[in-house]
Amino acid sequence: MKAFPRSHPLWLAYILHRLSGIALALFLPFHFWVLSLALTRAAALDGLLGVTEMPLVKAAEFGLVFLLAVHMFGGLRLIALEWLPWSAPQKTWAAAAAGGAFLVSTAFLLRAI
Amino acid sequence: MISTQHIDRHDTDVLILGAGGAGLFSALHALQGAPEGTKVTLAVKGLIGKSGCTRMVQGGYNVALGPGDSVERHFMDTILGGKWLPDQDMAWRLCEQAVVRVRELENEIGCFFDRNPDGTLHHKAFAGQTADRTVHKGDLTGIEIINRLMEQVLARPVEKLQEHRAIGLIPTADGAALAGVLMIDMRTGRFRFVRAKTVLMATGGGPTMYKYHTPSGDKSMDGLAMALRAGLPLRDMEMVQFHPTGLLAGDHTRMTGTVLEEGLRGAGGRLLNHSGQRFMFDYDPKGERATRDVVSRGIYAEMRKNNNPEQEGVFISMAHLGPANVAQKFKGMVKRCADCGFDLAGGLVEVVPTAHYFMGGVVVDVDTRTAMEGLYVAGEDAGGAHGSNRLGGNGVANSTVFGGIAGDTMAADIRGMGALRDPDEAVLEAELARACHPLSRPPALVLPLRKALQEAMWDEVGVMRSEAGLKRGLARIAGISEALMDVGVAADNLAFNLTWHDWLNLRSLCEISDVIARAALARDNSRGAHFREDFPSAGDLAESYFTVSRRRGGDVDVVREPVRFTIVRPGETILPEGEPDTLVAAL
Amino acid sequence: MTEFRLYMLQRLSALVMAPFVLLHIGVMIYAIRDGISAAEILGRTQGSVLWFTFYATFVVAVSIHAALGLRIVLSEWAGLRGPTREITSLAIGLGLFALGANAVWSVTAGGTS
Amino acid sequence: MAEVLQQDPMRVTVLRGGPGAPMRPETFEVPLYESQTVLDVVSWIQQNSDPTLSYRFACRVGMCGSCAMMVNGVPRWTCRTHVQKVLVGGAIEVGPLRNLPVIKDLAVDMDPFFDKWVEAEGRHHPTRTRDDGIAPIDPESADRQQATAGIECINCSVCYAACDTVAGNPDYLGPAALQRAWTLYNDEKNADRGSILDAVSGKGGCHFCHSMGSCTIYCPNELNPLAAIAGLKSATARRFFGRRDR
Ligand SMILES: Cc1cc2nc3c(=O)[nH]c(=O)nc-3n(C[C@H](O)[C@H](O)[C@H](O)COP(=O)(O)OP(=O)(O)OC[C@H]3O[C@@H](n4cnc5c(N)ncnc54)[C@H](O)[C@@H]3O)c2cc1C
Ligand code: SF4
Ligand code: F3S
Ligand code: FES
Repeated sequence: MKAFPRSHPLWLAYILHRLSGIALALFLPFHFWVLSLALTRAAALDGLLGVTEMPLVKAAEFGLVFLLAVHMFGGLRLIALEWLPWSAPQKTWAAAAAGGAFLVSTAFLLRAI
Repeated sequence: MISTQHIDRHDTDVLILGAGGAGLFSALHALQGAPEGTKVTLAVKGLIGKSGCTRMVQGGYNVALGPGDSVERHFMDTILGGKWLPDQDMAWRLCEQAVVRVRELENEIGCFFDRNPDGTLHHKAFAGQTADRTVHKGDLTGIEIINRLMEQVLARPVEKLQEHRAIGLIPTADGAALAGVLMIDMRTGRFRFVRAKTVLMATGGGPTMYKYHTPSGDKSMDGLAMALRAGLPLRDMEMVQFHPTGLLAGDHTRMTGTVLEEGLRGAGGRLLNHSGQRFMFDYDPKGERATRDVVSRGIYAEMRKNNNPEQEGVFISMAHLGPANVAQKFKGMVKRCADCGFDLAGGLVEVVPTAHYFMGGVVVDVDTRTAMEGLYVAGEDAGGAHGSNRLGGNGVANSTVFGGIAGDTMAADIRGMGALRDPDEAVLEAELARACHPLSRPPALVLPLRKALQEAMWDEVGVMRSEAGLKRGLARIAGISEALMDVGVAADNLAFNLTWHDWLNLRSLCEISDVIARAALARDNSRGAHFREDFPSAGDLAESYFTVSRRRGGDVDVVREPVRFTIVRPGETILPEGEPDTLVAAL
Repeated sequence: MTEFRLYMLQRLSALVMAPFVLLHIGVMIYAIRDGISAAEILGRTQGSVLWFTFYATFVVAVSIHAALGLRIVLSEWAGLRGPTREITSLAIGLGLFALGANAVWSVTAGGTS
Repeated sequence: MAEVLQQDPMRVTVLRGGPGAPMRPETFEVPLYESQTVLDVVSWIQQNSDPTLSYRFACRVGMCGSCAMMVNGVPRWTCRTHVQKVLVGGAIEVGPLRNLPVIKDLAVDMDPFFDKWVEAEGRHHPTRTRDDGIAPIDPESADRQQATAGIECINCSVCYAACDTVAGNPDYLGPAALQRAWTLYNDEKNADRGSILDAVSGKGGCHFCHSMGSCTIYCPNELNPLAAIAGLKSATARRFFGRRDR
């Protein structure tokens, strides 16, 4: 049987928001752990931070900021949609959120390189 | 073999059959009026709120609340529209109570009917009315009424027996009163007998035995067939209203027969025959804006002239009014046609008269009581309020007004009733056997016989009738009924078995078709929806009679009974002196 | 707590985080320009009450927000219901808070001022 | 009479079964006609090919909302879906409506949908009686416009079938019931609007909606439950911040 087709902008915005939220929640403990190394084992932290120079890790970092940005803009869009008087051009909101996220993350990437 | 041992037995106090306007209103009123603790059960062939025709009401609801209008005027229009055949006390009750019912719908049930810019109710005029009288919610009035009623009923302690089809009224052994109703739980295919102190039958008639018909698929005259078998008198059974413009899209689609709304003609829509000519002015000076029966006969006559099986119907054309304008004004209708592949706004849509409403029904008093104690009938199942013709807008008024009255009456009567009554087990067994009949026959298709009945009724007992045709019709119906008894249905899985129900539908339709043809034979004049080519005149109005059909033994006999002019006599009016004939500006 | 209050808490904690996230990304972009080192991070943050409050508020908000977010995801996608769901999401919240608090403490405690 | 359109019949795969009989696809060949709806196709199978096929319909014209099914995976009113619109390579797939228990084959039990309608306080709470006149109401007022926006819902459950939140959360009231609550909240004839907000703030309330918008995309009536639900969320939030109920 054919699957239920969901590929419309609002649904994609929803799934993007959810996946980015989950990914952030998974990443956050790791992030906290890294920072907690700061006081006790500064060298270890330096080692880890050094790794950030590697392209793969760079890409991962980029991904994380992208996720954070996507999730935040998506979230703000949702809250606006829910609490501010409803306006019809929903899809514009979704697009703007993704666009903004992309902007921030590219900025990050460009500066980092 | 299924025997009465296999019947689930169930008890209630008030049992309601059908969940249209009549059924739902009676449930609410019964709960309001009955003693504390009274159990109310709603048994319906489809889903509550989703089945029946009340939901399909487009035009609206007649109520004398408009500017200058009065109950007297509504009453006079109803009597004149019914060509002096209505039961005048019922018609009066209808018009008078419609006022209360609409206020109840708005204020207690929560309907919102369209408003004028100043906030007051908007009224429009349906054909045949002398005042702006029809309240409506756009052209989806029935949806608003039934949705709101359904919510109220669902939120109350009503026992729901959905997809339960009533198949037999079971009297007590002495035949004096109704004991209960036999039904099929369609979801499981099991039988259930429900005893009740009072039973309202509100299964909504439904002339679906015609080739073209508008009512919902769940309506198949089950109620009237049950009443007939129970020996109750049925009146005005020859009166079948045709709507002039049903969609014609081929006999392979269920869209065929569905209504293209009246407003299209009102707004200036034209009817064109096979050669592209307007023809309605040949039949009536009002042209396309003449009343339903006149337009239906005009179209029928053109179809007969053309007599081309490749192109049966006539066409409705709206394009001259500007396709964009039409698309905007009749948004719902244009979209519906477009979804089905027709361009209503800019092109031609083929139409044909379509059986719409059944004026005939069980003889009842003004409080919905019948000749059988414990049985009440309201809505399209009850006869009398409309006589030979129902005005647009009086149908839903009738079902909601008398549904409410039935609820009140049952609630009052139940106080005087003792224990539940025991059924006549022999009748129970007979009804069971009737329903099980096809299960022991070799399976065959039901559809061809349904089509054959629909053809026969359309050809011989339809828009125009004659003695010879009606007799041919009776013979054809008898042949089909007989053939049906040899059609079997495989019994291996009776759960949600639509084919078994198709068989039962056809059985009910055959039984009532026969009565329609007999009653039509018995009326040797032409009134309202009933037109006899061999007796085209209306006959002496003062000598008006209505037909009463009843099964005695194996046969149906039809008698004529004089109309009692309890309120107004032909040639008279109850409008105050000096009142204008009509308040509606001529178009 | 009613579902509605949890919803409000989730949205409000998100709103609290929004400016933090922007600032955080900004700082990261600034910091990462010439590569990151532990000393650099610590130099900026250690002993600063401001940074402590900044990150502590973030940790509180994100623990609440992510725990409540995952609570819904767990019920919709993993079928968790009743006490199982409540305990799991509470654990997630507390765990995030613990790790986060540890990280904040590591990064901001000690040093001068 | 309408002609059979082409020599080759269409292939129609129907998902069949129910409680006690696992759902399985079964393929039928059905002649293709002009002006033919998916409901006609399903009816053709039952009337001509397999008399035991179960499905539900009533009005045939998009008014009763009882014929909805999954057509090629999409929830639709079958009586208003022209076959030509959904035929892919001469084939279509039909299944029972999603998110509701199957009774048999294509017929689902709609009770959960309506139970939630009731749970959302989806009914009028009177401020007047039948003895009073009709309330004068400005049809253009802002509140009335909001109420009018969702009033033509025919409770067909298409949106309910389209919503993944319903799929994941059995308590979720769903788009149609919530939209009804929003309509009533804006209806100035309706008493005690606060109770509506209470009813939609519970364990399956409007706050579980993720604004995924499939309800609005698939509603055949072009209604916008997404907007209605957002309205409820904002009304509850406003109440939280101490603004009065209207
Ligand atoms: C397309 C259309 C448009 C119309 N427009 C208008 C209009 O604009 N104005 C107007 O006044 N009237 C109109 N009418 C007529 C009006 O709809 C009917 O007169 C009225 O609704 C009948 O109400 P009812 O309650 O008697 O029956 P229905 O509403 O038809 O309800 C019948 C109920 O009985 C149930 N039932 C049937 N058989 C059984 C059984 N064996 N056991 C248990 N339950 C059973 C059905 O499932 C259904 O629930 C229209 C009719 C149609 C078809
Ligand atoms: S909102 Fe639309 S899809 Fe949902 S039940 Fe109502 S009419 Fe159907
Ligand atoms: S699809 Fe479902 S999640 Fe909300 S916006 Fe519609 S109800
Ligand atoms: S049959 Fe009524 S909506 Fe399709």
